[in-house]
Amino acid sequence: MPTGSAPDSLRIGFYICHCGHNIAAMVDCPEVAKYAERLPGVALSRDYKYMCSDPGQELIQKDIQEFKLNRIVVASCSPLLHERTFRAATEAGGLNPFFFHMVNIREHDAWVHTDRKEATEKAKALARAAIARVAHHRALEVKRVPINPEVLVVGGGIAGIHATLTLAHAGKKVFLVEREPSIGGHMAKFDKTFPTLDCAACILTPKMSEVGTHPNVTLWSYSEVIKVDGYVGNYTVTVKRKARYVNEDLCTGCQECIANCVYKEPKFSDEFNEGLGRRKPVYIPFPQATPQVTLIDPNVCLNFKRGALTDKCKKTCVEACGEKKAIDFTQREETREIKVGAIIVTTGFQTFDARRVPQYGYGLFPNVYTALEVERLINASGPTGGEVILRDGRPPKAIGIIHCVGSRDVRTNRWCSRVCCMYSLKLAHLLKEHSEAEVYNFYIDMRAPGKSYEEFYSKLLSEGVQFIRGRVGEVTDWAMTPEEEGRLVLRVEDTLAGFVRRIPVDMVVLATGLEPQADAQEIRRLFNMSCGSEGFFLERHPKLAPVNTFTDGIFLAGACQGPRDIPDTVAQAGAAAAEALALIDKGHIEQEPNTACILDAECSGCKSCIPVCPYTAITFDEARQKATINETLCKGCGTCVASCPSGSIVQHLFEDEEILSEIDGVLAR
Amino acid sequence: MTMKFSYFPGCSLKGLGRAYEESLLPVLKHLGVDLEELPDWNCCGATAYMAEDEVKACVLAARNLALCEGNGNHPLLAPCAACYLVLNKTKHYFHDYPAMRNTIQRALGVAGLRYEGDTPVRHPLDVLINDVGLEAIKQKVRRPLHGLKIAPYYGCQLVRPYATFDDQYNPTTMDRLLEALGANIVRYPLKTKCCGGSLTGTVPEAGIRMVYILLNEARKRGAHCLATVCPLCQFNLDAYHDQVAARYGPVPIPTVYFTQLMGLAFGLPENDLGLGRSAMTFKWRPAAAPV
Amino acid sequence: MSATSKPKVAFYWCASCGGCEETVVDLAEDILGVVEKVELVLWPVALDFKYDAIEAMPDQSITATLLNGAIRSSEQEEMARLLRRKSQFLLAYGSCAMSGGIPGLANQFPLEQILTFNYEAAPTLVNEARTRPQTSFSEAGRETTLPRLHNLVRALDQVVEVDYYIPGCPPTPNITRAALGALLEGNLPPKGSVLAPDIALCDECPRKRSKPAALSFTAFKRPHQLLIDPSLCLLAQGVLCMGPATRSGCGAQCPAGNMPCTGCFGPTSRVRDQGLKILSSVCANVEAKEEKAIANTLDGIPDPVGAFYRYGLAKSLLRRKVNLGANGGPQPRIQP
Amino acid sequence: MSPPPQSPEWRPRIVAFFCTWCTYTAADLAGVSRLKYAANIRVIRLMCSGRVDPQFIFAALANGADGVLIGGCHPGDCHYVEGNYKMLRRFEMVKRLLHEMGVEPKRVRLEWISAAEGEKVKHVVNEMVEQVRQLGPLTLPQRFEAWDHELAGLEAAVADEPVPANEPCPALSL
Repeated sequence: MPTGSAPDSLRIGFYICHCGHNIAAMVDCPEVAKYAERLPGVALSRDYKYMCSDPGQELIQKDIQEFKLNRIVVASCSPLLHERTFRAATEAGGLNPFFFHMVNIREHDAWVHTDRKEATEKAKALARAAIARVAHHRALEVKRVPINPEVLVVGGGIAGIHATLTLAHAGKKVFLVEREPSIGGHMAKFDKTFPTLDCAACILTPKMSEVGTHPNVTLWSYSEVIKVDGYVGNYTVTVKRKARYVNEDLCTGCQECIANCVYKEPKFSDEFNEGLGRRKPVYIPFPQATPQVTLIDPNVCLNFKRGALTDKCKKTCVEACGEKKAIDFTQREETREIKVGAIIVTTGFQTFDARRVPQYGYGLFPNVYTALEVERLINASGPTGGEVILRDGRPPKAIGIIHCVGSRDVRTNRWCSRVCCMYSLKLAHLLKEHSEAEVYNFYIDMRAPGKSYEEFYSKLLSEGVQFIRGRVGEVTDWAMTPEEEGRLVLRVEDTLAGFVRRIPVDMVVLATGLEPQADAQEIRRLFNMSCGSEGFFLERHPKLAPVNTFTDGIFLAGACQGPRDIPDTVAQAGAAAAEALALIDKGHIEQEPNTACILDAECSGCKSCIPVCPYTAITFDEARQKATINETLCKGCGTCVASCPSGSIVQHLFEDEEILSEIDGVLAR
Repeated sequence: MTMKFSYFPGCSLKGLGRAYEESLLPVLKHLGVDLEELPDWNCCGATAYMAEDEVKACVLAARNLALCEGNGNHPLLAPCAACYLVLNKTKHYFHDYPAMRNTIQRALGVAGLRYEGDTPVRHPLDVLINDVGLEAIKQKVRRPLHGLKIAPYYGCQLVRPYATFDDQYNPTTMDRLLEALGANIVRYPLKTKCCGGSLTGTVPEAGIRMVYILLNEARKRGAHCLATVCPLCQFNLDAYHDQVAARYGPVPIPTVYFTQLMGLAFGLPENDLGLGRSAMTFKWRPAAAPV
Repeated sequence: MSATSKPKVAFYWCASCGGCEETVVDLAEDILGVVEKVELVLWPVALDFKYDAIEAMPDQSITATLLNGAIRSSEQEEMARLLRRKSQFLLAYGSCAMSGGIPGLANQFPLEQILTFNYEAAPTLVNEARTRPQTSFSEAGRETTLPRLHNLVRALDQVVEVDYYIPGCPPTPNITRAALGALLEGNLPPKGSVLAPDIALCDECPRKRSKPAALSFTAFKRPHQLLIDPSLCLLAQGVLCMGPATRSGCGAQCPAGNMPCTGCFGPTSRVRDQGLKILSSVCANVEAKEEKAIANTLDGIPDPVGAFYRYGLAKSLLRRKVNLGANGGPQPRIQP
Repeated sequence: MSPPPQSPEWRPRIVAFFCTWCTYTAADLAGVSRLKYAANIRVIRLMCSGRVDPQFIFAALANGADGVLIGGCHPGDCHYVEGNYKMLRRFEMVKRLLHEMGVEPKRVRLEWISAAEGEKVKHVVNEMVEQVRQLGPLTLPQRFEAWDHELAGLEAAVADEPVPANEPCPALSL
């Protein structure tokens, strides 16, 4: 049964907020206040500049005392923003916090309408509805549920690594799940990082090793989350651990198996080197890989011809492994279930597929590269040992870097990928350092808004890198002069010089943008998150809750939420870890008391509600022949309430009478 | 499936581009595509009209669209790339700009016509790839074009600004179609470059240079001919060989309509394909005997 | 105890089938006890009383009037108003008085259509002159009038204030007995109450335990379309049973008799619109997820108004087919 | 006197039930993005579209709404797993019932609008307002009143000359 009941004499306090000009510019606040004053039950009606300010909140508290108010209605912004604020003010005034209701006249009114008269009428209608509704409100109690203190981090790029370590250092048990065989993500592939030019491996490797060895961290690489059940504080997560055919506990990382593989030479396309290098069927993705455990690719390993185990191979790797017995061809994919209180999603990004811009000839001309390929090309441990040479072995005499490939373009992705200007500058610098070539940057706008970024740009200007402002029209092998023969020609309108230029080069680098992972939608569903229109995960609030999602206990960090560079990613990962800490260190969560409850005497036991509950929170008590709701399992959707044929279930905060009076309220003239 | 279209020839296919119509009609008929020439059609509104007064040009185009809707409302087939563009543009303007819509309706109203804005405007290349399908086309090939190297040339208007059925920068529908006929396609980076258009008449130095660049690049890449979808392109690339030769030296490479190549591959009577109309005659013939 | 000191009780019928009158007889010998305790001042179906006599009675002099039937004509309306004035308690007796009942289903049609059918178009009819009842007739200086039909069928409380409701089509003897008992003993709940348990029918249904906990619907069938299992919950057999949305108190006679509940006891006090509540419950539990498949399943309920509003159309949220005009004809443009 | 139906001054009134997770948030986003849409809509926030009791829809219409819009998460995206499907199934029958009851089913609309689709809120609201404007006013409260005009005459007649309650009424309890 709902606790408490409406007092006999209603004394409603109504407040309308100007929100500076945000509301007042489109809604006549004093007029709404005057109108509300005459509505039944209203004892006091005020308009005020900023209700969410301290004086605004104090005003509510003072009025409750002075005017013996017993219900509060505030018309201001979205309840998703400030409902808690005003509930707290109501409580501070000595009332139950749920004797409060909020009216959204900013996001749903002032900001979206253009006619002041209409917007004011709408504000009146919404106020009338809230005043009618709040009369039915009851005193409710916030429920406390204990929290599981362990945390899951999904994705082992720099964001996931940093969040994991922050939590582990704070003494929390962390599960880190990574889909690839090693953690490290994109950052592990970079040669240097802008603008400081420190070596990516040098700063990342220690962090990776620490993840691998930290007693508080359980690292599951080559694994994927496949199911998430439960709710904030109490998630049950199912993880699929793919078969790597090497026992992680037994492998010491000696790599003897690789040396002794029946394939003497690496033959197969190497994922880590963007296909520019070669690896064997048994391999370790890169020298600093964490965990330091090899794996076997069953698609190419002789022992797995056509996907099934055969006796075709001499199994020299098993021989080389010897007593360690780490190689296990019978290993199967397995699923594990873990229980955590919070989840941090750091699933990262993918680079734009340059084939989608056919005029730049990626995939058609061998000497058109993506930026990530060039990262590997100039890396000392990359496929060419850091030598900048074309696919045919020639050193390039001129290199063109095209910015904004798959960014800021209505035909592909509209957004700015934020990192391309800076990494293009970095690559320009490194390419000059690693070769004799002339380097051109073709940019639309140079965006360098980070710490020391503009300075880096100035430095590059003085290094003799050529900058041409203009979006390249095409990369073509159509030669018009003997000098152009056999080379790639970039046709571009030089918008500073004001004419179209043809610039022949030997190597083209496409600064491909960042976009959501291909399976971002599936991940989104898995964790019950939302995506923005561009497909990146949506934060709860862009400014006030940038690492929270709309699902409590699920946090975001890194480029899965939008393009960002390493410093921002690390900062955000720290923030997400701190949010998770704040959540779990409290020990319990306070649940919005919007759960459903069955009116026991009135329930006929018709069982209609049982199948509509998605959380099996409703069970049937055979002895008493009544349905009962397990309040801790109920999430408060109210579907059973709408479905109860005899009206014998009520949802706190959303009772039928509350909603019906709101309907009456918005429509009354 | 019956495929029925209202056929909008436009001025070109009845004049300079007659060979296009002469090859298009038998080829489509052979593939079971039913055409009915739009009765009482008028100028599409292209070229000078569009540059002088967009509104009047659109009204001209809209009359054709309205006639099409009134005549069974079959999709309108516009083989000339210029017609195709102007008719599509009018349709876009009609939907996007209320003022234009009102003007068009008012003007049509005077003539007792009305345009609803829903007739699809299609190009034969689109119909062949997406409605007829490459498989059906392959089955009709009797004299495969083995050994013929073609530079596919789309021109500017077919895919720009409206990339209706192919990529704006790298269209491939004609490439795939010609490959289905057994021909070899040379990679031709100039496939959407300007043919010189009206410049050949107004600023010959510029126009002829463009024609030369297109012909020369095709020849350099080993093509035996250029294949085109547009009567103006065909005319420019075919008619100025003398002037090209005078300025840059001879580039003897013929330009044919893709429909002529289809007719040859299908084994349709050669005399019906308008092959004799061009200045630079296309002499290559498939090895297989005529049917 | 003199006759005059006994409480005066009236029975009256309006637009009803007469079934409610029968229930008085169904009380069997108990009726004698009732008759002994009260003075019957009006019961047209059994005894002869005159309108004038009632009109002459002082206001509120009848202790209780049990009125059955919906209000469809001017005469019924007049009697309802008169009896309201003369009675201390006015009780809506049976589904028709409570919520319009079966006659309320006429609210789907314009009055003219109903008259045309009944007097001209019904296939069983011989009426070549297309004669219709005249509401007034004058001959030799005398005028005879007949009641005028209203455009809407109304529940009693849509015409006059009602003190209590006794549900059922018809009310069962035990319900009637309990109501009369409460009335005579003065042991009455708050005004406006329905004198039946405020819990749905499943509570007393003999099939209740046979209903599976997780039931979803793949098809709906009407009773004639299957052989009904006499022990299994009807909903579990795909038969639309209104039991979960209907007040109990009847002893679940229909389910016990192998037929689904059709909802005559009306909704519980917590529900405004019985039909919409069963709709909400049953449809939410349809198994299909695709619009087309959902539509196919719902095709098994071909007459939603008849199914959901069998007895309650007049008191439903929309009351009647809303695009019929106030005068029963097609809806004229209403100026807001 | 209100302006006549379908005159430009007539403003349809639309009651909307938005789920808090997707559509309500999308409407907030539309606000933050300063998108402009018709002011005819009054949003009532619920936790889930599955909470929409068909009684709410009918009550809104009976109280004077010209249309009802329900917004939920896209199929598969419901914060409560499948609440939106529950609503979808009810909605199909609600439309049928409305049709039978003489209300154009186009007056009610169910839309899936995710938290990111502020633009869709604008588009759907504007489109729905236009659609309802085409249908004209529903005005059920006025219709109810008009129907009950036929009771006015008798009410007055019967209320004439009340007979005074001069005789005491016997006690109810015997």
